[in-house]
Amino acid sequence: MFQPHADRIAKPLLAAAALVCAAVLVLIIAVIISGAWPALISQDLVVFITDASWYPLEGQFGMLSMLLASLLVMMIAILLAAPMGIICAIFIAYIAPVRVQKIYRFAIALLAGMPSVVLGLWGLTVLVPLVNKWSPPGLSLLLAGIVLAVMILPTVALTSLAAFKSLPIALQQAASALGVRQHVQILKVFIPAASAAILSGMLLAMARALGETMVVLMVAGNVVQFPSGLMEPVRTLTANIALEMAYATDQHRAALFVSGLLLTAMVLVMMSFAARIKGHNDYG
Amino acid sequence: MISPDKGFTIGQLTEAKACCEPTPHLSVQNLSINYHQKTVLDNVNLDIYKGCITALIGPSGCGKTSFLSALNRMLDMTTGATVSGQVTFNGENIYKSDKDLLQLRRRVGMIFQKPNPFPLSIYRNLALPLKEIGIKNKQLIEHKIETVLKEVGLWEEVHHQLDMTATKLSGGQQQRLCIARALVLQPEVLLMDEPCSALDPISSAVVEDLIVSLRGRYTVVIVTHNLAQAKRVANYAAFFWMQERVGKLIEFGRSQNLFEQPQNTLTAAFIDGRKG
Amino acid sequence: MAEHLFQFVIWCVALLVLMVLLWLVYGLLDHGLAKLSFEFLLSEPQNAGRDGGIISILVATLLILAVTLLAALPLGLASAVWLAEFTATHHFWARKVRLALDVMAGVPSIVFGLFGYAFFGIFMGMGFSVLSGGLTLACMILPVFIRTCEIGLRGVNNSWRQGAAALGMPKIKAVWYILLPAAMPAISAGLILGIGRATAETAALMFTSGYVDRMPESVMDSGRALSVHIYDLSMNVTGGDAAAQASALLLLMIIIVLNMLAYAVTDLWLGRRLSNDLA
Amino acid sequence: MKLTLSFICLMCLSGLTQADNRLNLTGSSTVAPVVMEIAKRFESVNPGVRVDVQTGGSTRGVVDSRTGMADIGMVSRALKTNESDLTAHTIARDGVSIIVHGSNDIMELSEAEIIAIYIGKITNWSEVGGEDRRITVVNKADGRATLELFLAHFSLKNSQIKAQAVIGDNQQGIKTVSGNPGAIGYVSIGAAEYEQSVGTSIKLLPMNGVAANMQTLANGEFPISRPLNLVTKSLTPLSQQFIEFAQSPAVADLIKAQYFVPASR
Repeated sequence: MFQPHADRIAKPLLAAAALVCAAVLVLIIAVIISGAWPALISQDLVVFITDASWYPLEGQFGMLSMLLASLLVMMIAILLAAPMGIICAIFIAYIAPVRVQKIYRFAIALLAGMPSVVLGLWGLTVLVPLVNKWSPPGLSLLLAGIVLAVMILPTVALTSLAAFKSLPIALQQAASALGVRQHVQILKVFIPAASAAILSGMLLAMARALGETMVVLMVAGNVVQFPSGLMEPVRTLTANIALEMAYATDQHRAALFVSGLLLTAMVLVMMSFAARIKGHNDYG
Repeated sequence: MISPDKGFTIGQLTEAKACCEPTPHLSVQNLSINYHQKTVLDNVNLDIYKGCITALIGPSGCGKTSFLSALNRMLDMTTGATVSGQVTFNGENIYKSDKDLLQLRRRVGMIFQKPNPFPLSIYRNLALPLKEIGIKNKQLIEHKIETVLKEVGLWEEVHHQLDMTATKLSGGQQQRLCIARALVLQPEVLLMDEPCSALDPISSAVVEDLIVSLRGRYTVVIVTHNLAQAKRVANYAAFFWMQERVGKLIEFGRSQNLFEQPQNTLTAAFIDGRKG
Repeated sequence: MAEHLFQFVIWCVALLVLMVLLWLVYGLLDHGLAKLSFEFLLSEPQNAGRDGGIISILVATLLILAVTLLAALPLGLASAVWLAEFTATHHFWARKVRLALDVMAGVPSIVFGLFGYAFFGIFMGMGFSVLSGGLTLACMILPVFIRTCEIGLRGVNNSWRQGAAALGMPKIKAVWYILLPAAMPAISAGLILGIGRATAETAALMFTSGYVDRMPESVMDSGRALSVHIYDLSMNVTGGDAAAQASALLLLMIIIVLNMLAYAVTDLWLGRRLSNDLA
Repeated sequence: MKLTLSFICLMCLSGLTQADNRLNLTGSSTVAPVVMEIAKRFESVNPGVRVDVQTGGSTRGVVDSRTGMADIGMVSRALKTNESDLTAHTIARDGVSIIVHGSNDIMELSEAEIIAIYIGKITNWSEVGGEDRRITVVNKADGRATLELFLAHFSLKNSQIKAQAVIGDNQQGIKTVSGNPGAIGYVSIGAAEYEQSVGTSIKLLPMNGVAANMQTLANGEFPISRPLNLVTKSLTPLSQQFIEFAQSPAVADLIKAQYFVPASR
């Protein structure tokens, strides 16, 4: 088909940029696999699932509990962050007075830039002692989820805000013209209209929560176990890597790379799954 | 105002002397349009005459707008739409594979139902297309902008605030700006998709007068639901209708004839308001 | 009634989030403000960072960020434009790219660190350097930046696309002059998230830009980022807490300045062409 | 984009001009801060020399010194049997002490009690004479040198330990214990002693009657300690010079300032 000259030059360049970005993932996976290789060839792969627990130096490589912990922490975080993040976006987009809007958006940006070390330290030195008073040890699944929620909230809020802002002005005019009250407009018109973009933002936030290391490392307690309650300490796959990578050798190190691989695979499955739920298949 | 019955001289299109001596400018042969296998418009044959205003009328969903956007291949932007047949413009089929779409669309401009000025200043709205065709001279640009703004009757209203954002204009002003934006490229044909339907009656009348004033200087194809308007402005009219869920061209002719002595019973029924 | 309840809930949540932020900031002010001074800002770190200041670390951080933005901004915008404007949603490669990006968003930062170390550091021969750290961070912030920009572009009023096409403008020109400016809120959101993530990142930088707290002389020198400094001081250096909190406070200030800068620059670049009621 | 590329190329080229009198050290995050300070002093007495210190863990130190990525590796433990291709040069010692929360009225725990607590036989402080409070056992992550030291001293296996919290770095351990009145953990003596002196709510317990402090560690009385090593595969004159400098009394003050005990020569 015909394409204008400028586009004929631009299109392959743009496509190349996109493919370069995607190629980074391939490289990352290659790096992880090459790190995991010693474990992948010497171990029966099922041991990573079937072993009861994780004592790599004693030949036990069970990761199932950590996998579950990663998922649970992420679920708690997104369950808290999604509604609050969307509400923050609604606040900025429709509710707050103009001056407050700017300041509030700024506050969210500030939260987005809060180093995870600082968040983790806040959790460890402020929140954990608080929780510890009524449910020792305080380091727990729930707390990790809560601190993570604070961390990913800006992602949800800013992507949702962007989605609201890019809705056609006509939509707002139309809704107002119908004399619909504001909260009905927002709940029944704007949120549905922006839902695809909000969902994408939530997926990004979930991915971020799953990949976060420092916060969980400090507040989740890092005990390898199947949690029996929200107040139990757990270890996630990311914390596992961060805790042990520095000192691990040989098979231990390779097993840690396997947990990285598992994590990446999990995100992949999650994203494909989410695409199905979203209905219009974004990446098939 | 010039009455459609009187002959009149042509401005830019010097070859055609008057509207009453029709020369085909766009020639449509066996044009069919499908969306995802489903035919929406079937086998249309029609000539659009140079310097004249041709109105496309008919009920909603009978393929008028699709037909209109097939004439400058804007339909290409709609996913799933396929076109068969030919549209000849200046002796060349616009559907041949190596057709330069940019050139085509610069020659065949389009005005949309909802005014769509870019969210830029009035000046930049008009300067941007000019810069695209390689006009860099600031004075020339300013001259051309002044000319088209006068042509659409906006100059008096906006000349002191050209750097104002165009989206702050009223609906009618926005639509006239869009027409000016199309005219600034000096096209031969203007396609208009219900240009007045999103406007209030007063703005609508102003835009209608503007359209009438274009007659003779540009070839205009206008989709309208307003039969009175079609009658007022058009030299020629084409009536589309749905038959077995497929859009068809039922009747085409001088608008006076079509409105006063329709040949087809469907046309007659539609014009009388008995159908549609 | 429902209207009031709705407003009430929203104000409450908004205040709650603000309070959490203030709580965090208060903690930093409480512990770090005493240490923060011009002298702290302008002198080199001593005694593993407990004493002295952080000037060299500040410079390294800004250099890393500059590399990150220089790489991520053009690459990210180009990819977003390709995804949003030049491919159909169901385009095979576009789908793969999108999937890859979303998966990349979930890759733990420590894995990015290992990747950067192996690829930029060893394979590309950049060693421990500001460059290698900046590029690693660029890879890391690309997913969220691209996807946010793509969402923004897709949200842009389709009638402008049509208007531009009807004037015979090439797509890329329409993107440049009209669609990108119109997508500005999303792009700035992506930028803010990206800057936030980049300045806050620790694990990925430990392995790439490194630990050396000397003043970097070029982007090929190793340089310690502020976040790495904070991590080291608070987790590894006994008695480093005060300096860590002061550094964290400073990091927040840098983020404030960077955000204002981002607003200002985008305003200069795009905002002039953009109507006020859109921004 | 072109701009970025050319910028990158330019920077790559400028990086190729590296001097010969440059030392690269990588490895243990425990050793890195102290070596960094030593390196700065080394640079100041040997103008023109540059010493770059990178962290990333003891394993990195071993791997990088093997592959030549680093001239010298930093390892916060004794070398293992399968690492005999490397030579260790001890520059300092670090002790590991049991710590509890500052409000805990326990003054001493026997080795048997410590073992019972760590394997989950004792779960309440009242069982060892303290107040009625659940014990929070803080353990270190697998592979960490302090964990290995601890396990070896008490002849335990990591899988026997029933922990309520697992931590990585020293400071995380101290912060975890100081925030939890029922906690017990083990951390580097120097760090713990310092934190106690600035009012952090922790308490160091004596081991076998030997008080846990820098003095008992320095004179060799304290039972649990580990060496902080610089490891090399082969010695260049410059790295030899650096190692000798790091072991000399000229840097003893730097080592003490990081709360470690200089290696006696």
